[in-house]
Amino acid sequence: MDLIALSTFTSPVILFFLLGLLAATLRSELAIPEAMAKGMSLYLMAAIGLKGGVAVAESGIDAGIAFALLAGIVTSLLMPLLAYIALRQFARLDQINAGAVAAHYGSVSVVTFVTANEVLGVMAMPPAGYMVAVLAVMETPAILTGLLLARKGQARAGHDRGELWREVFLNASVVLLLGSFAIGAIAGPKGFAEVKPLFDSGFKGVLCLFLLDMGLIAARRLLDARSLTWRLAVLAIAFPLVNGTIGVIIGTAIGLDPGSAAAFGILCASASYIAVPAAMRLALPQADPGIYLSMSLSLTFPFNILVGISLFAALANSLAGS
Amino acid sequence: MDLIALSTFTSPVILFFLLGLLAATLRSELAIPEAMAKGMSLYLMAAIGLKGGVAVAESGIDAGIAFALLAGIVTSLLMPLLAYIALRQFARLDQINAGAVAAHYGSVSVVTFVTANEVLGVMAMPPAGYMVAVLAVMETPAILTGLLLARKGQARAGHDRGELWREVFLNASVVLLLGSFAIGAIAGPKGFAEVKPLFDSGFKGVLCLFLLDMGLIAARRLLDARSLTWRLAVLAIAFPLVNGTIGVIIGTAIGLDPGSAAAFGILCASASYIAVPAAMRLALPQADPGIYLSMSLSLTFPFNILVGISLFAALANSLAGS
Amino acid sequence: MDLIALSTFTSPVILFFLLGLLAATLRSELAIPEAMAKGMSLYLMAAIGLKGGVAVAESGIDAGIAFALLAGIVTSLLMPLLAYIALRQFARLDQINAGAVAAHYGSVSVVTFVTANEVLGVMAMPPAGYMVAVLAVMETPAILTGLLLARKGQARAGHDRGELWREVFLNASVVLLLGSFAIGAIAGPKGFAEVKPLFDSGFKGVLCLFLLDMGLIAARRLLDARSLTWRLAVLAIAFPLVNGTIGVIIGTAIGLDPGSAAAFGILCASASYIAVPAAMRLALPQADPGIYLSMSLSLTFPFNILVGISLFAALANSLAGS
Amino acid sequence: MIETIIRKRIEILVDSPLVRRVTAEIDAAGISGWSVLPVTSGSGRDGRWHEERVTGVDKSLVLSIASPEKASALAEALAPILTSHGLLLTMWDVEVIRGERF
Amino acid sequence: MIETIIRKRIEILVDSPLVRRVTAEIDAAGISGWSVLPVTSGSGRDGRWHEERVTGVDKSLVLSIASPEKASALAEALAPILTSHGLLLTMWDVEVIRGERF
Amino acid sequence: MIETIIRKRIEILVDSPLVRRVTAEIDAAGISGWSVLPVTSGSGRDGRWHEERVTGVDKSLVLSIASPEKASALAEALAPILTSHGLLLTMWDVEVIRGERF
Ligand SMILES: Nc1ncnc2c1ncn2[C@@H]1O[C@H](COP(=O)(O)O)[C@@H](O)[C@H]1O
Ligand SMILES: Nc1ncnc2c1ncn2[C@@H]1O[C@H](COP(=O)(O)O)[C@@H](O)[C@H]1O
Ligand SMILES: Nc1ncnc2c1ncn2[C@@H]1O[C@H](COP(=O)(O)O)[C@@H](O)[C@H]1O
Ligand code: NA
Ligand code: NA
Ligand code: NA
Repeated sequence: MDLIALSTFTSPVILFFLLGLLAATLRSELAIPEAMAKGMSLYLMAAIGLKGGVAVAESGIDAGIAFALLAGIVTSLLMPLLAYIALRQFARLDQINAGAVAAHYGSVSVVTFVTANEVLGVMAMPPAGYMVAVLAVMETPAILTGLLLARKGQARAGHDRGELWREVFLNASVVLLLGSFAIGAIAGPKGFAEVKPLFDSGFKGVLCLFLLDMGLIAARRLLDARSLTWRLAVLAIAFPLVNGTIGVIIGTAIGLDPGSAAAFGILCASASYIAVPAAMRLALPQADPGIYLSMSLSLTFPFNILVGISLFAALANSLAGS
Repeated sequence: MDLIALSTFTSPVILFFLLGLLAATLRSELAIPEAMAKGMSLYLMAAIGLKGGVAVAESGIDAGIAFALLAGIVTSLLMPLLAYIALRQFARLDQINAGAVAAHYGSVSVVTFVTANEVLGVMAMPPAGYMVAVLAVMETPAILTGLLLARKGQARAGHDRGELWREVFLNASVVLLLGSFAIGAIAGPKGFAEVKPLFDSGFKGVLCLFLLDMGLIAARRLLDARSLTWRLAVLAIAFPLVNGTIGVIIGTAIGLDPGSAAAFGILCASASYIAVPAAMRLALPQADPGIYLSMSLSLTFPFNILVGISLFAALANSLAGS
Repeated sequence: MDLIALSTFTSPVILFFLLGLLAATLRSELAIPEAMAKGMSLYLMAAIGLKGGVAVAESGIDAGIAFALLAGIVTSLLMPLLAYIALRQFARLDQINAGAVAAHYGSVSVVTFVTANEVLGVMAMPPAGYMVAVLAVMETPAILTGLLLARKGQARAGHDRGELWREVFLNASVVLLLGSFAIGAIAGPKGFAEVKPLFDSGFKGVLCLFLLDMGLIAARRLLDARSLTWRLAVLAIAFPLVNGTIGVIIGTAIGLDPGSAAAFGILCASASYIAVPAAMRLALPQADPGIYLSMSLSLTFPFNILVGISLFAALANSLAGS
Repeated sequence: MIETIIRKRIEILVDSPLVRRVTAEIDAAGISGWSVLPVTSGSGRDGRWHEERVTGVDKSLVLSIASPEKASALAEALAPILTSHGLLLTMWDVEVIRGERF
Repeated sequence: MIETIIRKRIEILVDSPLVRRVTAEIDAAGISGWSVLPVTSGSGRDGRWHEERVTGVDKSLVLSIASPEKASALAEALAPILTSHGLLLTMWDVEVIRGERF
Repeated sequence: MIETIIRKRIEILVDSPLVRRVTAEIDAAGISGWSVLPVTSGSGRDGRWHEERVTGVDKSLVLSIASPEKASALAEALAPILTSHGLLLTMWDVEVIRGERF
């Protein structure tokens, strides 16, 4: 564990994230052009999708995949309930904001998964390729639960349905992740070889620059955060700990290998800050982005990158060991 | 042929293009930031230019080059005539729009050529390096023919001449293609070695992402296309078939190797959707982009990528065989 | 020297710069999207910083570093004085503009250093890794001197102090250079290995495209330059010659190896066109960007890239030889 | 002297994910067209944001030229989501040259 | 109370390849300057477009502050290409502070 | 008929490095918010520039909606740096819907 944590903190990937946090805290003007940041996130999703697909093409499909996908959808649907109760009771958040935040914690963070993938690889416990598909299917179900919670007992403003469903089920990241996953599975190792230099060799370097940007954005949000109470801050750390632990246990229970179980834990522990916020602006515009983004992006995301990943990896190992 | 087609459809490059078409058809929000798309197209042109130049530096210059360049310029000048007649007679298009569309089909599509280059390489029939120069010289002559056809018998609004000539002869892609072709020829294999990791190894991966974007744009245009009639749609498929066949025959006739003859066919079959539209906005603003872009970008481009390339490769082979 | 110069002019890096100059002079529309240019400059700074840090992690720290850093700060502080006098006496520039221009020549150009690094590497005299840190510390001191010169004897408008200091000491390039330098030093060769494909292999290729853009911007500025007199043009060439020679001598005097001494000369010869202009807009808005940018970007920068680097390399060698 | 027509210029500052909603209303109002401009950063009751398209909370500026009647029809149509979705709608009179078509 | 001057604010929505044409006319009209803003998407008679700079059919917004006289001189100068090139020119009165130079 | 309020629309064209200065003044004037739009190129007394964010001399457009009182308060506050820093400040009356909060 110590060794792991250590190696984590000397990895350029993590160090660039810390640099971003530091630079923003010092109020430096350093900024990554938005088009570049967006481009890098598309690249990361395409690359992780391809790799996952290729891995599946190599390993072939087994029952494990079905279990993992099912577990992913169910947890994504149910986890918001847990979060919702805590947000209402402990943080005394109103129904709408509680529902919005809950949706974020039921969903997942692509970059957290990508980073975990790298770290777990270094720790010789790489997750199974199909975990990328699990990542994709976990992104949206939580949005439905969150909306139901936020609107229960209210007449829902139905007129923007179409927009919302498109945003939810065809949102860019889901389409790109599943699409490149399929491409990887079809092209297989031979087909992947031709594009490997870009999508494999360049991967970690791009991740460095992307995490630099994430560090900058996360810290800036926190500095400008107005609506963040200490109770919310506490939950932003408690959620990943609890959800992550539950995730690792479920993962191990359904028979995933330690690496995949750890990855599943990370997925449960992570909170969305791309797909869900966009959906919330459409469906719950009254909810305050100052709350859900500060929590998911400025607190939970750094916590998972810096602590969560190593933590759940260790947990998965010990569970597997026992 | 079957084998080829098959291998084509399992290549990530083509699969990403299909993904783009599909995502846009499903009305997904997936989009590549414009600056990134523009950057990738500059990269692709610089890379293809460099590689062509290096190849020429290795192979040395022979008469073939002169023939190919000449053939390119002449076909680019004359092909619009054929297209113009068909557009007027069969599609009953007015003079101005017919001239504008004709210009597009006389000119070429860089990305179609780049993709063909990759596919032909996989098929062990790589085109000669100097075909990049042919690509560059074929881009603009057609614009002149198209303008003459569109304006014949009319007083031409001469006051934006300067602008137009700059746009036509110094347009970004011509300058970048010829420039990096020259750089490749001067630097040679040794000089190229230092930049190979970016311009060679990364190439196919970037092409994947670029074709993803092209697929998105092509399909979206088609969905929003208002002025596209079935007669125009028919021509958008007929033109590449006819022009491409003519091109392969000419290429073989002037003694190009099968790979280069196939590439020449692709160039004739392809239609511009970058240089020419921009020139038309300047010189023929009354022409409707809804017509020429839907045809060249949304129909001809996908047809060439998915069918044309394999087709003309096979044709060039059989002609060479006979 | 001839050989060097020759190899310089057949290197793609330089050839792309020349292509940019040429294209802009011909008034071609060729342009690199701004977000891409910005992204490439961030990439180049991160990469050069990392490499420097890794080199230091390998070589270890010695007294040489301390000397070099000190020399860098002092020269950056003092060189503006020399420039200021010449600008006032010879070019008859008013106090404010003279101070502004002087600040640019005391500071440094990152891209010039990066290019020099590559060229010196090819010449088997790579600068020491810590020269990146020297680069970083030389960027800002000159701004202070320049401001003092421009404002001496005047009540300074103090109200934008905070902004200015942040701009000066936490400006993006300083933070990114020092940050990635530290990351490289911490991660060391082992950590760097994982990101090497992006930050090392891709480096020269990106530098090509970036210099293409620099060539375009430099030439366009020159063509639109209104306030540039022949006396200023003379100084824009004289400054790098004089400052560079002084730099090489100092570098050799404090015992730097030839490569590092040459690099130090380049740093002294180069003029800022990113950090300093931004700072001037804040602190000396009355100064005319048409003057300081035309000089540093359109004349001094090309001179250093095309002539300066080889020149100071040769000088450093001969001094070391003697 | 070239003749001009008075038209309404409507500018709507809106969350980017909502742009489709707004432009759909513009089309529905029978207005001849619209244009979207990017917004890089801003600050309001919800605090500050900067180049955060990555988090889907950035804004866009939708601009449209229309006749006074169509303009107020559009305003009516957008009224229900104006405050709920934090739209910022401003409009004013402008002279349009050759503006018959608007 | 700080004094202001009334000037015309002209905004011209134009195909990006045509920006040079328009700014040349602005310079010719003796107007002190201009600024160009990006436009990311739009819709009109020719249908919809989105981030298609790649196909050279995107638009830019040219904005210029000028005296009423120079403004209408510019309008006159642009008249011939207004409809032919599908320019969209709007102008209105604005208060400019320290605007003597415009 | 939906009711509208008259507000001032202030647009300030400013060097990007100075945006923070300007928005700080806007906040200080107690105005509810602001938005920043990118500017890609321009031309003025200092000559022409194009996509040169890399040299830190590019411009941004700061836009803010405020009550007439706050608007002129802002103008007063910016007066000292207006000419010195080459700011270009224009403002005009606009109708704002549901604009009580501005
Ligand atoms: N009424 C309008 N308001 C704002 N922008 C418009 C309007 N009509 C057209 N446009 C813009 O002008 C472009 C060309 O319009 P059109 O010439 O009608 O095809 C459209 O794509 C829009 O970006
Ligand atoms: N009359 C004007 N209308 C619009 N923008 C202007 C005008 N004058 C200057 N600008 C903008 O302000 C910048 C600086 O102008 P100047 O301070 O005159 O050098 C120019 O590059 C333009 O982007
Ligand atoms: N008074 C204003 N003027 C200009 N833009 C504003 C104003 N108030 C809010 N905005 C913009 O609208 C966004 C959301 O504002 P709000 O709904 O108050 O959180 C802000 O981030 C700004 O980009
Ligand atoms: Na989760
Ligand atoms: Na063709
Ligand atoms: Na210097």
